Amino acid sequence: MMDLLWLVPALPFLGALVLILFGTRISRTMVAVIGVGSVGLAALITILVGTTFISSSESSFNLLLWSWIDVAGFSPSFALHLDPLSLIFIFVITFVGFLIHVYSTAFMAGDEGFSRFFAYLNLFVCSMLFLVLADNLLLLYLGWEGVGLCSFLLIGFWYEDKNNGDAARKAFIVTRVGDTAMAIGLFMLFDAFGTLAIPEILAQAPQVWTVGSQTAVIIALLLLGGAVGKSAQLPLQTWLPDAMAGPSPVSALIHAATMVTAGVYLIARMHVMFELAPLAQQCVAIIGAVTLLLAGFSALTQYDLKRVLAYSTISQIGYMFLALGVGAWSAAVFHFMIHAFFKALLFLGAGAVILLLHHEHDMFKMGGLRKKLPAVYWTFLIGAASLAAIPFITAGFYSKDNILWLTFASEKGNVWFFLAALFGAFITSAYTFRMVFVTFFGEAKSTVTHRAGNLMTVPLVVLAILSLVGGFIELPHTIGHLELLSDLLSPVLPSVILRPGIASAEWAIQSISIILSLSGVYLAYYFYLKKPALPGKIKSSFAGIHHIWFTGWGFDVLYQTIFIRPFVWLSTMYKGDPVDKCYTGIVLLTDFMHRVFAKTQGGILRWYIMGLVIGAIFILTLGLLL
Amino acid sequence: MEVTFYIASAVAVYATIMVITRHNLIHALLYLVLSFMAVAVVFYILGAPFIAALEVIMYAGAIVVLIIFVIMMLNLKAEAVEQERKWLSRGIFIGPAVLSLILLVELLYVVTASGVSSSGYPMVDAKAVGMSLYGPYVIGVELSGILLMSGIVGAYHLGRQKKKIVHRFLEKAEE
Amino acid sequence: MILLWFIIILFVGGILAWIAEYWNASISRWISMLALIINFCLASYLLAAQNEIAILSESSWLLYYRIPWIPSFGISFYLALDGLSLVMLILTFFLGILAVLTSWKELQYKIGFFHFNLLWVLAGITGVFLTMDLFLFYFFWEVMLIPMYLLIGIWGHENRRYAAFKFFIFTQASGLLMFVAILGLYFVHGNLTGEYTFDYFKLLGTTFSPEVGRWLMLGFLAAFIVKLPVVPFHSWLPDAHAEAPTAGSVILAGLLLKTGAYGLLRFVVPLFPDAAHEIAPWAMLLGVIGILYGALLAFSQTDLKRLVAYTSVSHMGFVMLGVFAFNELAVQGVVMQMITHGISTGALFIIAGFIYERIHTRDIDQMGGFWKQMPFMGTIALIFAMASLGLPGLGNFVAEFLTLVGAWKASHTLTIFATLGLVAATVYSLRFLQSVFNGAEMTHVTLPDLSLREKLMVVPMVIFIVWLGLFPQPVLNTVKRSVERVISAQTKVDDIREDLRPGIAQKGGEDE
Amino acid sequence: MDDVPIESGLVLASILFILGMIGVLTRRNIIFMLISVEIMLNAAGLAFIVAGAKWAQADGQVMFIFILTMAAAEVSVGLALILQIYHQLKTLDSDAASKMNG
Repeated sequence: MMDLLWLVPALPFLGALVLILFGTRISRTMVAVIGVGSVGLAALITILVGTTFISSSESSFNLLLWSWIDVAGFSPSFALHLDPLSLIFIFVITFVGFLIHVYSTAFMAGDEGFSRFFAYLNLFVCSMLFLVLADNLLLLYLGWEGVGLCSFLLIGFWYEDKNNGDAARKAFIVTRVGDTAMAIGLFMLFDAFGTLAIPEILAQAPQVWTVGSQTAVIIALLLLGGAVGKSAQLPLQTWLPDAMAGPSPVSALIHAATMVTAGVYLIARMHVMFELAPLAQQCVAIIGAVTLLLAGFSALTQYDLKRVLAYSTISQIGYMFLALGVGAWSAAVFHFMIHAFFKALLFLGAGAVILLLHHEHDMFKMGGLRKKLPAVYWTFLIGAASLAAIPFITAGFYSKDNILWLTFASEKGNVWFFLAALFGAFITSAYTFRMVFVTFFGEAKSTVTHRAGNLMTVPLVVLAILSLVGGFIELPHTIGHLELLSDLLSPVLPSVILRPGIASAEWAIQSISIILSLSGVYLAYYFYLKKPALPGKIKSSFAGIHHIWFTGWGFDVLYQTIFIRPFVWLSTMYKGDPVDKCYTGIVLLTDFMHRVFAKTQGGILRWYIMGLVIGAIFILTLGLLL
Repeated sequence: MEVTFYIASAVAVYATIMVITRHNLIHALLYLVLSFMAVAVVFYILGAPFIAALEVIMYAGAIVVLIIFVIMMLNLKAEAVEQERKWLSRGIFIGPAVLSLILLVELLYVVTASGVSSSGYPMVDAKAVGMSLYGPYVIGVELSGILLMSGIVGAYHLGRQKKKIVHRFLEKAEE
Repeated sequence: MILLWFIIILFVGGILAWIAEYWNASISRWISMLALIINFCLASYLLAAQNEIAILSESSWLLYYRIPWIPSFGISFYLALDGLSLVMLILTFFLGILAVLTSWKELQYKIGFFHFNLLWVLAGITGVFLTMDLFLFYFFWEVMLIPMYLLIGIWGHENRRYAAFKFFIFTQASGLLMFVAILGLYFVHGNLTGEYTFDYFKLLGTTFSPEVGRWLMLGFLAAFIVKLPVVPFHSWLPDAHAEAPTAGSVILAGLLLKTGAYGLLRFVVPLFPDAAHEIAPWAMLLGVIGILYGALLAFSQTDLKRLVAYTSVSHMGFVMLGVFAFNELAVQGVVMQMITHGISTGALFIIAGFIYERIHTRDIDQMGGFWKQMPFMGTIALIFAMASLGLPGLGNFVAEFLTLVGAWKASHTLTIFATLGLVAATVYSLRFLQSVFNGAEMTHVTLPDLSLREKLMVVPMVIFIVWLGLFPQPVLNTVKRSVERVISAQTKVDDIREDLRPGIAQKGGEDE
Repeated sequence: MDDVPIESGLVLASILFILGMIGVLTRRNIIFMLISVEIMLNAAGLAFIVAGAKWAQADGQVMFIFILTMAAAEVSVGLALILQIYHQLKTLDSDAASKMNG
């Protein structure tokens, strides 16, 4: 049964291949069946393989497909590696991916690039599966770049609009910067270990390096560079808000549920490296903490429904990074999973709203949709509640609470991280419910002609259920104390070490966070339902701060100034190829000399004789002088 | 004898100056004959009577006659003299004069400073010349023969009136 | 004997194609096509049967053919085939077939003479890849040059005369330097051993004083780095590529540049291990400068073919970096780079040719939104743009990654800068892709998508590039022994050095 | 045969040569240039004769004969050229015949 693992990435790949080759010749129904079916089958096989794997006692399972490269000891192969960590990831990828595919058949129904869309989406799923199933870092890198490509293609899916193209290009290039850092990290890892196989590296690393060894820190930081690029963390977060130019299912699948969490996966996967490099791990935590706050503030000021969600995604991944940074590995994975559910749900809901309102993105032009789109409203509300971590009933509460607690309690955590996370939670619930209230409550500002069909509603409902119950697999000590996920992950990821004598404070931390998230909701209620005029006033009196927040803290302008402009300037200046000018100079010199000497061949006989005479004088003078 | 030499020299120099300053070709040629004659005298004084005779026959005779023939063929008229006067402006002398002066001074210096002096030149007669011509210099004689022949052929070839062809060629070249 | 046939078929095919034009132009197309297909099949047969052949001859050389040519000067007609040559031959004939196909409709005049030149260029290239006699090598080096000059000069675009002269002067000047170095080597070896010969294998072990070795190596290097090309000797390339007809560009980028890389591997490093070792840091630096400079300039070009030409400059920087890193990983990477770059850049030039055939301009500013009408071509362009930016799964990634991993061992700083080249490659590749195929439609003419003939050209290239990306091992195995030979020449030097001053050598190995 | 110093003969040759050169340089009329060239050749011959007289050898005179031969050939070809030029260009101006410039 486990040998079927290769089918999991192979099926979507086949789907993509068939769609690319024959997509334009077969009917839309066939396209949908192939596109959705391949991922659905992959999800089914994942469940089969997963149950077999969990019931078996092995801690990991390897499947060698073929040997890729074998040169002078450098021998990465196409090999899949299944362990609990990758199992969770492939489950989320195939399952959420399947739901999003189903949703897409309705969402993209009228689009002329229907088959192209599913081809790209299948290719993405395949790459993402390779990323998480890779046995060695080179194969991981293949998946890593593959998802980058698909992200590029899907952001720029509606290619006729130049803005989409620019957003896609930005996404690709910015993540590529991180990838390059990661590539250098791979060179160093290979140099150090002579292999890129992940299990071997993880096994050997503690023997080769002591904790805090300089090489380890550099490598960890380089890997972090890759993670930061892919997961849209500071300082490479700028591409994600723009990436919302893609269709909504794409945002849901790639830019919320799966690809952007690849960085989390990478760090969790290479956790041994980070444990050996405390400095790098601290960097992970700091980046996470700062990012979650900056992105949260930006989310508070956005008008575009999807941009709010984009900033929210950046912020939530910030939480995951923070968890990784404090050594709460499984908490990060837990939050990844729950986040995949509720954020996909929110994006799909937002997509539904946007589609039904004829591609209207500005949420201040919506309003009052509660009555008109009840199914979307309820599911969206559940997702929002989960994002805002409404206590006890939502999954988001359990996952985020876990991180908050461990940020405070972990050996590597401290109060500052905790405060940042706490304040972030407050902002999160504020901007989440700002979005909900503005979009679904108040007066109706637009007309809705039809409702979402079943193909759209069913995935929403399934995801909504998961957003509610998904959290019950991991309950805190104070409530129930269930650790299914951590137990599952325990062979791969070490459990967090708490500071001594702190366990009793858990309930206090929890209550603070509950209060803060609820007050965030109230804040949104107060500003946007009770006193709708107030936000405008505040906005005008703090226009400067608003502008900074709205533009994502000016990172775009900064990068524009220090990277893009100089590059373009340099490139334009060099367009004519200055080196070539040197050769042209030689040619011009030759030409000039030619002209000068040609003058002497004037055809005037007397000048020739004059030359003769001058020559004679010259020679005689020489003879006389010497 | 010395006096004869200097007189002849003076005549040669004067005649040559007149040659290069005349506007009328025929006048110049007459002076040229004079110059050659004077040089012939010098040759004689220097003990080369055979060469003196050759000088008179070849230079003063054949070559000058040849030039006169050509002048007659060209049928130059009075305006040619006018034009010659125009061409020969004073300014045109300055550059060459300076150059020539420098060269002359250098040559004179070389000649006088070499310290060669002698008196009384023995006669080297035609027989001696003939002996060495057909002795060691026989190759030179042969080559001279070839040169003269090629001169004849060249002159004949160039002198032909093949106006049309050359004209077309020139036209083509001017495109 | 089969080696001789490779060359004879091309030479004779060329002459026949020229003559055939007298009756019918399309016959000459078919003749050249046939000649190349025969060669391709022969080479493929050798590739498939290499193991049996290798066992028979019991060396890393698969086949050789030798007859004396001018014995009094020690010149012989000496051809030999090893894995590296074999792989390059396959690439040569493959791209040759594509070049014939791409000029099927593009060319309107002097078709027979065109095919004559095309086949003779290919014959020259084949000879360069096969010959083991330095005099003969120079002969083929020149055979390559003149037909190429004619290809650019007669069938090129507007500014073809300028480009053709520039190409000719650059390559000829550098080629003459190489010839001087060959003669120098000949006399040094002759003085030393009393045997005056141009035989590569006999010259291999020649020892020089460092001074002489350096100068001779620079002579060889001059020819190869101009051909490669390395910044600052690249300036002929954008002009030649941009002005040449599509077939010419394909051959230039795909094969002619590779002769430079081949020369570095076959001659510079094995013949002058000491001098090469000395110059290695500078050579690698030039490679890195080439990578970044080419990428920078590629970004700003508005002429589609010039853009692709500058990407070649950038990619060939990896070759320079890898060759002088002196380890198996890097050199294997270089060999892969030679093949994959040949295919990917060839494909990009072919696409540029397709576009030119349709809209009669190479100006990127006049393109846009072509995906709508030509999705098939768009997909192909996407694949090759991704190949040129080094996307894993396609051949170029394997090449670049191996090169960089190898180069890392030689120099950390330079490798980091070279890796930055990957970002720059992303920037220009996406610009190319987006400004041509994405955006609003700019032309209002109907653009037919690829015809069957055109598909026949690009589809095999796609298959090759993907195959090389996922299953590069057969190729790597084929060239393994050739690469090891290159490396062993270098490690011998290292060993000697280590014996001489162990302390210093070890220290030198550790830093950077 | 008194003592005419050898220098005097050479000085005369130099002066004649320079005068001929001045003629070539200043005149534009081709015939005058040709005449001037003759003067120069003659001067050179004179120098040979003087030298031959000094050493009482026939070689100087032999050389003069060669020069004479050359002069004759030169004049004949030169005059033929002059005729052609005059027919083509209707002038004897040497500057007018400068079609051959680079």
